[in-house]
Amino acid sequence: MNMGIDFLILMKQEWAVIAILFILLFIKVGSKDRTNENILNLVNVLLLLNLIGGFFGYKDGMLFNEMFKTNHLIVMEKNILSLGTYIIALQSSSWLKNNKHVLEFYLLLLSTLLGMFFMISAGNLLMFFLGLELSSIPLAALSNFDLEKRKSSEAAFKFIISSAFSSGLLLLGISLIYGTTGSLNFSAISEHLHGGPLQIFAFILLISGFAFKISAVPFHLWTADVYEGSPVTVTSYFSVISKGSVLFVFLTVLYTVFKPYGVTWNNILFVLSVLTMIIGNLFAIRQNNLKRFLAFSSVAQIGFILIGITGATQAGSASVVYFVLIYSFSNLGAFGVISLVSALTGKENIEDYKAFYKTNPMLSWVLAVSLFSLAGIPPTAGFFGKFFLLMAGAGHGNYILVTIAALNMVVSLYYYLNIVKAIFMDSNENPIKKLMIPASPKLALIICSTGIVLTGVIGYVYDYIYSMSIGF
Amino acid sequence: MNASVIIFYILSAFILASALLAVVSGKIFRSAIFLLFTLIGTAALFFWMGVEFIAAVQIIIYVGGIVVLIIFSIFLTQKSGDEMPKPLRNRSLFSVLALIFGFTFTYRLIYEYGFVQTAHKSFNVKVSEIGAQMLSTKEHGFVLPFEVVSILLLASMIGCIVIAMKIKSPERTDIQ
Amino acid sequence: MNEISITQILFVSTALFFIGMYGLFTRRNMITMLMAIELILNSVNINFVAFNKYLYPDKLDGVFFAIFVITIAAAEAALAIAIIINLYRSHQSIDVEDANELKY
Amino acid sequence: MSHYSYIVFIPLFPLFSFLILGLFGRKYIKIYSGTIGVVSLLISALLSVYTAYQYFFIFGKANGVFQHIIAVKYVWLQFSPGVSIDMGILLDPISVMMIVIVSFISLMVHIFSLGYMRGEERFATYYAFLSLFTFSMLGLVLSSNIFQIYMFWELVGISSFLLIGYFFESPSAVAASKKAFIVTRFADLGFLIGILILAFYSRTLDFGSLIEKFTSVQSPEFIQITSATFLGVSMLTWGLVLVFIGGAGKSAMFPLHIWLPDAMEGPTPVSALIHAATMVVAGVFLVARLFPVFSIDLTALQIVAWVGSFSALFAAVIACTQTDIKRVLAFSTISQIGFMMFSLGVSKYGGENGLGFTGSMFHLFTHAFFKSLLFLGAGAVIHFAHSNEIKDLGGLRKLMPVTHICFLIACLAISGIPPFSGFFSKEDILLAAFHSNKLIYGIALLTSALTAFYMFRLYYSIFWNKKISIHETPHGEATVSMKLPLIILSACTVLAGFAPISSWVTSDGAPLKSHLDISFSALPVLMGATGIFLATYLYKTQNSRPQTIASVLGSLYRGTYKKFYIDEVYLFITKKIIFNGIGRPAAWIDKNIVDGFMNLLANTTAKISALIKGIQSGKVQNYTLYFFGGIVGLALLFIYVFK
Amino acid sequence: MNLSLLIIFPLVTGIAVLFCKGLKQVRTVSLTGATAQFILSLVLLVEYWKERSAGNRSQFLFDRNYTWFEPLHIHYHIGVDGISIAMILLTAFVVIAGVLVSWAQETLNKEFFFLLLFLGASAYGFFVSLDLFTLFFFLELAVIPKFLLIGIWGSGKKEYSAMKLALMLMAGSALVFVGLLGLYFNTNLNGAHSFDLVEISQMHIGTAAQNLFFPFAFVGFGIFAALFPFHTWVPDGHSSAPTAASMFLAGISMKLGGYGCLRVATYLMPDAAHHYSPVIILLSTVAIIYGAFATMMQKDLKYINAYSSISHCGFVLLGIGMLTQTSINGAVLQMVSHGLMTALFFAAIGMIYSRTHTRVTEQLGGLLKVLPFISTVFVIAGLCSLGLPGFSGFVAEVTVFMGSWQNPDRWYRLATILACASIVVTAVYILRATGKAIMGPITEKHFNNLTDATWNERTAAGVLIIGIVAIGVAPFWIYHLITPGTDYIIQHLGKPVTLK
Repeated sequence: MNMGIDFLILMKQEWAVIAILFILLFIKVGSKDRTNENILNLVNVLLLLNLIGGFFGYKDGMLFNEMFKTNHLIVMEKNILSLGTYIIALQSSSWLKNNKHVLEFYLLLLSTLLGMFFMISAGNLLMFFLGLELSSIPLAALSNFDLEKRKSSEAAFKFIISSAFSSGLLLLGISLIYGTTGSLNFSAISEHLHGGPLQIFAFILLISGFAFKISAVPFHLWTADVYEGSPVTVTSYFSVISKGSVLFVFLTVLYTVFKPYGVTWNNILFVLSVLTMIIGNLFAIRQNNLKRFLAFSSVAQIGFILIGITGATQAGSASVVYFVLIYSFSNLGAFGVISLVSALTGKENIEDYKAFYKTNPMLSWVLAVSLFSLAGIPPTAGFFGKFFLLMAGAGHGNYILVTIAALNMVVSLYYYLNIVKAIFMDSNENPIKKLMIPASPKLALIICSTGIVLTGVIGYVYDYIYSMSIGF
Repeated sequence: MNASVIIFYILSAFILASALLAVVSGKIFRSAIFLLFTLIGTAALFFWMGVEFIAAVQIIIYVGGIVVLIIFSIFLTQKSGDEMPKPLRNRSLFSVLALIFGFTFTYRLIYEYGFVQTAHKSFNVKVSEIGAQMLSTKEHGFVLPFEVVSILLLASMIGCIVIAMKIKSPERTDIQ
Repeated sequence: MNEISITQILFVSTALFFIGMYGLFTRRNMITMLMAIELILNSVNINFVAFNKYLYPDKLDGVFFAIFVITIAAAEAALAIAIIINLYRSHQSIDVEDANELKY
Repeated sequence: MSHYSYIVFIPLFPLFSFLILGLFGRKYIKIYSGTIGVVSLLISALLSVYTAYQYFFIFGKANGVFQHIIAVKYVWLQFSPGVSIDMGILLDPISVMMIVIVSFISLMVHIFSLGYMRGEERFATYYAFLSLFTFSMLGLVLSSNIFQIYMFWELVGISSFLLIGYFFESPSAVAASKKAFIVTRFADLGFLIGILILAFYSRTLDFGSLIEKFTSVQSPEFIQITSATFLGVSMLTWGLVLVFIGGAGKSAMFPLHIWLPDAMEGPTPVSALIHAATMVVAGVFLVARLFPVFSIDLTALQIVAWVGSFSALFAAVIACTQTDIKRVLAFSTISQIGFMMFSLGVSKYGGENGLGFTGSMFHLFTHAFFKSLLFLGAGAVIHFAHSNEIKDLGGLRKLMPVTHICFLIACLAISGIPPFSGFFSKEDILLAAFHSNKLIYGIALLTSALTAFYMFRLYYSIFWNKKISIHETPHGEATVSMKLPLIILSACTVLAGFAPISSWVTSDGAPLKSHLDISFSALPVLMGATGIFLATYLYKTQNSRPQTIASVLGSLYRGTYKKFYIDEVYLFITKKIIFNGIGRPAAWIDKNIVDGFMNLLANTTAKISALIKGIQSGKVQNYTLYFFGGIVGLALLFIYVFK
Repeated sequence: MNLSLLIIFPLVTGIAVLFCKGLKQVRTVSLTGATAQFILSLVLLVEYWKERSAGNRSQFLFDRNYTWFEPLHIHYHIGVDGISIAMILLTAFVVIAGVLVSWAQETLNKEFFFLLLFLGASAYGFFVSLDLFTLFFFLELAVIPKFLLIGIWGSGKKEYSAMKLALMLMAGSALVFVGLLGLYFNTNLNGAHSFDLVEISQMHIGTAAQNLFFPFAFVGFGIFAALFPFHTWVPDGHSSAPTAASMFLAGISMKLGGYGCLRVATYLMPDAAHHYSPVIILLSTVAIIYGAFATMMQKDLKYINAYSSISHCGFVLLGIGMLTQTSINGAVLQMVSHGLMTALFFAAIGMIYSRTHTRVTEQLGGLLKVLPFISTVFVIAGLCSLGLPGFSGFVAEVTVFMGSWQNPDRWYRLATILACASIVVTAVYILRATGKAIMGPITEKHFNNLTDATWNERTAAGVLIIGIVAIGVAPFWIYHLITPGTDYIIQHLGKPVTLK
């Protein structure tokens, strides 16, 4: 195996993140007189470079005896994650400006990003598991980052316990798969799948591990609590980057490794997606805290994404990746506004947003457009995303599922519109005052809004993603 | 029935019994001690299976690290003699039912699967080989996971420091 | 019978797994919950090693997996304890029933 | 476009007048609006007369038979190949006669209104509506297509509505206008369905080809429509009867007559024009227009005859007891239209047998004059005395000499006293009835006597009887513009009987000989004279005899006075059955059941949402339990159920 | 001509409005934009005539086809036939009238006009779409502006109504969505699938698939067109909406549904259309009769018009369900006619409401005396609604009746008769409302101080009345406009039912 230049190019994104990690580590260790402002700017620049770098030097290939593999789609997926991280970094500046642990925050954040990269590139269950753990254990620390808040520690505790439990079950599943197939390598596993009950059980355990991370019902229960308790930035990271990365892996694993189980996982996803949509929606209806609300809404979104996965075609995988991109823009748009408001006023409840439009029209529009995109309303990108997801599902003949999903979209519209109603229609004696938006969150919001408006309408984005998606 | 088999049964009984005691014992300190026993028992089981390295790692990390950590944290958060709060009855009931079911179900599947042993092949694990493979980039090399885990350890270290570091201001500014 | 079959070893590990799970489900003390998780991870390690030894002895996949699981367990435990201590500072309690501000 | 195309201007002038007055009248040209209306109508009337002259004397006849001439025809709305609504002008004896009547009476009314409506705030609107009505009515009579007639039919309905409701601030006028429109609309439903039936089988909407197809017994269309039956009755009968229902509604035949008496809430000249002379005879016109087809279908014709004769008698009886002069006239109108209707009903097609048809048309012609004269006279009286109740009137012959004479002439005409016009037309009708159906003839004779009685009752009550004190009105008896139409119409009433209608307007177009037969006419005249005598005895002077008779008749009198409670029956049906029985439940169901179901869906969702919130208990151990439960569930499902 | 202009014009104007300063500028820009699109639609009509009279027989004119999502064969394909042009004209009339009626909009005027124009753009987009994806895109595009218009500027229980409307319409489009997907995956274009309306119409979709997906598409679009029993958004939505939004809602939005039922459900799934025709007829007849009776009991003028819209839109679906060329012609005519008429009605009601601050018939009275112009407009709208000849309503309704009657089946006949009967009920409620509110004595003293319509209101009403009368007096032009379109539909439906 030629480990020379390939070694650098294939792992370019990982190298970039590691480099940033070390730069930050050196700063942490080395310099004393540093201001948060400078660090934040530096990080933003570094992340931007990381993002830009991701778009150069595409190459497919494998390293370390199939433990690390990469291709155009994976690079694209990593780029989406980098983009999301960059946006989150921009948004978090107003929250982190006065935080003592800025560097630690980014160290933790970027190590989870690195974990996700390895997870996405994993060609073997061990690497997958390690990537998953690397991407989740530091997240627990991150969700405890509002050190003075009780809710934050509670969230962190819930997350680490649930995640450890899920890791335990996942490990049981992996061990059984190892026991029944004799290998941890994806390519070898897929050759040894024979469909015995134990293997299916192991497979279900594995799926439950994924389902936990993407918070599919009934493995989602941690989601709302952790989202609510964590700092807004971390919540958005949870809901977009963490979920997105696991979805990418899930997609790859199902489409390539567990291809022989196509019928089984299709049915499993059917059940999960119906449950996820319905339960997610039912809970989202009655939320008052915006973060908690978005947690459930993101649960419901997962239900739709699962439908896209059931498509089991190139269009299916393309639609999922495409949707994650769109979902990143939309959710980060919403979180961007919420984190800004939360950082500046401490308000996080839907009621506080009544008559928000009167004082903050621009922010209101961004939030509204993001919500419309989440709800799948044209002309926002969310419409296209959902359309293609369900279209992929319908392509597989799952019309019942598609019908349920389509009707669930109506329910979901209800709660999104409820917020829009609060913003535009309700009156409020004590509205949120006019907010001055700092530059970097503003940039983030502009990126998100532009993404929401353009990603869908410009057909090229989808074509591009489709062209490198995996078939079935 | 040879000695090896007997040892296995004794070890199994020891592991399971101490594990059970660890999760039902009313006093937390005892729990911790039984956990220690379980971990040692598992280490012994690894010895029995001939993977000495794992056994050693088990002893060093679990017994020497995690259990000590746990005991320290018990000291930090609790008086040693305290009775722990009793489990909720409903939940215990459901848990027992679920777990008995889960266990029978899982074990039934395993049992029915009937793993075909290829035990006659030699299985010897030299520590040097493990070390070589751990740092090898070639076939059967585990350097990448090794590096990933090291980053994970670094990250969790940072996390621990940030979280557990003493907060200077005694006043908490909770919303609640 | 003269040999211990893998199924018997798996019996031990499975039992250990569910005992651990029982602890996780019922223990109200956060630290004991953590202990239960360690039991679970332990049982999985037994699985990996047993599979490796009895079924696929030509590669060391299972053994390595076990090593990494132990490492991760350590990292996880450390972080969990840090979080628990932090929680204890704010709640003055490590009863898991007290940590339920976030709900519904 | 043929050289008759100038005829389109006959209806178009009133239309222009309507548009101009409607768009600009209220603001800009209010004072000229009367003039504009009158002038446009004058042109129309002159054109009509010219057309009549041209038609009857120059080009109408071919081979001694008056032709149906399509003067103008445009496809207006195509339904399917061959089936279209055309805008056309059909000239035949009845339409030519009708345009003369309509434009002439309308002109009279326009002139009369100059005085009668002077000083009204919505003077221009009034003229606009009058013009609109005239346009629609002219369009109606000239229609060459059954759907065209339906359209104008609706338009005259709406102009009638607008004119009845002209005094929109009076609730009773509003109610009356609504009633008029809705009742006729209901009847039009029958008309519409009748059209649909006829059009379906004939594959045409054009009168000419429709009549041609349904009168030739061998035509496939005819065979089809007569062989298709519903409830044992042929579709032809259904179609014709439904069309007749439309006509009966407009012509206020029993039991659809209830709107007409109330319609008297409108300004009196309007009543003269619409509810006496023109619109109400549209039903008769419609049957006459389709008469060749009706004459094929005896069932339909019988229905026409019986409805007509019953209405004639029924209305005459009620008219004897009414105390509102306009209502008396309204019932008399119903009665007279009943005459025309049954006359058509007893007629046959062609030659001498078509006498009923001729008589009907003749009566339509004469009735237009004397009835509008009566109304305008009544209008003058009301204008003078500010009341239309008999009890407020009396002894006006000295104060209103011109009106008095004109009214008397009209009364004599309607009573069938020679040589006034009514005599001649009734003569034909009675003769036709006599030859066809003796019972109807009997009814007709009785009705004649009643007619004379109630007309003279009215006459005496207004002009003789008691003397009342009148507040001096500044304008005296009436303005010139009011008197002039009265005088012209009186002249017409006297002379109309001598018009050679029977040689012009016949069922098959071939002229008919005059039928004046002294021996036959003695009896009807006698009946009329009896009626007059009785009225003279009872009402010429103020006395208590009417009261006595009323109390002797008791409940019969009261019943008659209350118009046999038909209104109450309708009220019951509409209020109790339709509103409370259908409308209210429909609204209730919509609000509570259909909408309730939608709300229930929403509420149930919210309920379930609240119900399952316990899942999210905030306790991490429960979460892990659910987690495990999920795995077990999936495992069971996919290992044992869907293998 | 480039049909995209129809979408771009209002959109650009709408965005320009957002950058305006002050009500005056906002108005001027909006009116300019509305006029521009109005002129554009008239130009389109003229161009269409030119093309047709030059002998262009193709089904869709001015079509442009751009690839949008290559892998899924989704195109941005636009083109028009006579039916679409009729709908476009309707939209143009209503948009300009809506802008004029909202002249005095004070609060958040930029957003208001922006949303109005946006709604117009989406309606245009819907009507010119020849690709089902594009069509669906525009269909959903129109939902949220309605929600915002009602919720922000509405009256009464506006939030409830807005939410109900949005949810029900979304449910409709969800069903449409499933129907479209079903259609898509049952097409076969050299192994690929297609959303292209023209392409789908040229291939045969399996009957089983048609029967499965027709109800989705038809009911979905039907919800937009107030199909019984999914009409309940109509009364609340219309009555809570601000005037212009009511006009849009009833005038354009409900037509999206009717057009979709015709163009997508019926045209593309002809076998299923035949199969489900009795159900459609049953539901639409119920809607017609029941809507009419329910209207009779309403007290609020807007509710009256909203319920009557249910009844009137029943004619559209009835016409479609009868599947004869005449009835389909009638359905299209009814869409246009109802659009104009109901917009006029709402405009009149809005004018009354803005002056008297009540819409309850019992509290009104004698308005003809104090507000002659507005009252006349109201009466004209009412007369058009009750099908008076000379106004568009008559033309449309009789065409539907004639077409429906061509179906010789006894039950179809019964449905037709019941539908005919509704015109009597219509007369009852229209006249009751008119009698109460417009005629009769003045009920409140302060009514005497009311001022009649302003120039913008007059123009708005005038524009709509011109439309109504243009169809009512001379229906032949619109007949010639839409017939080539319905010819294709009938051809595709097979089994043409004409007079035997």
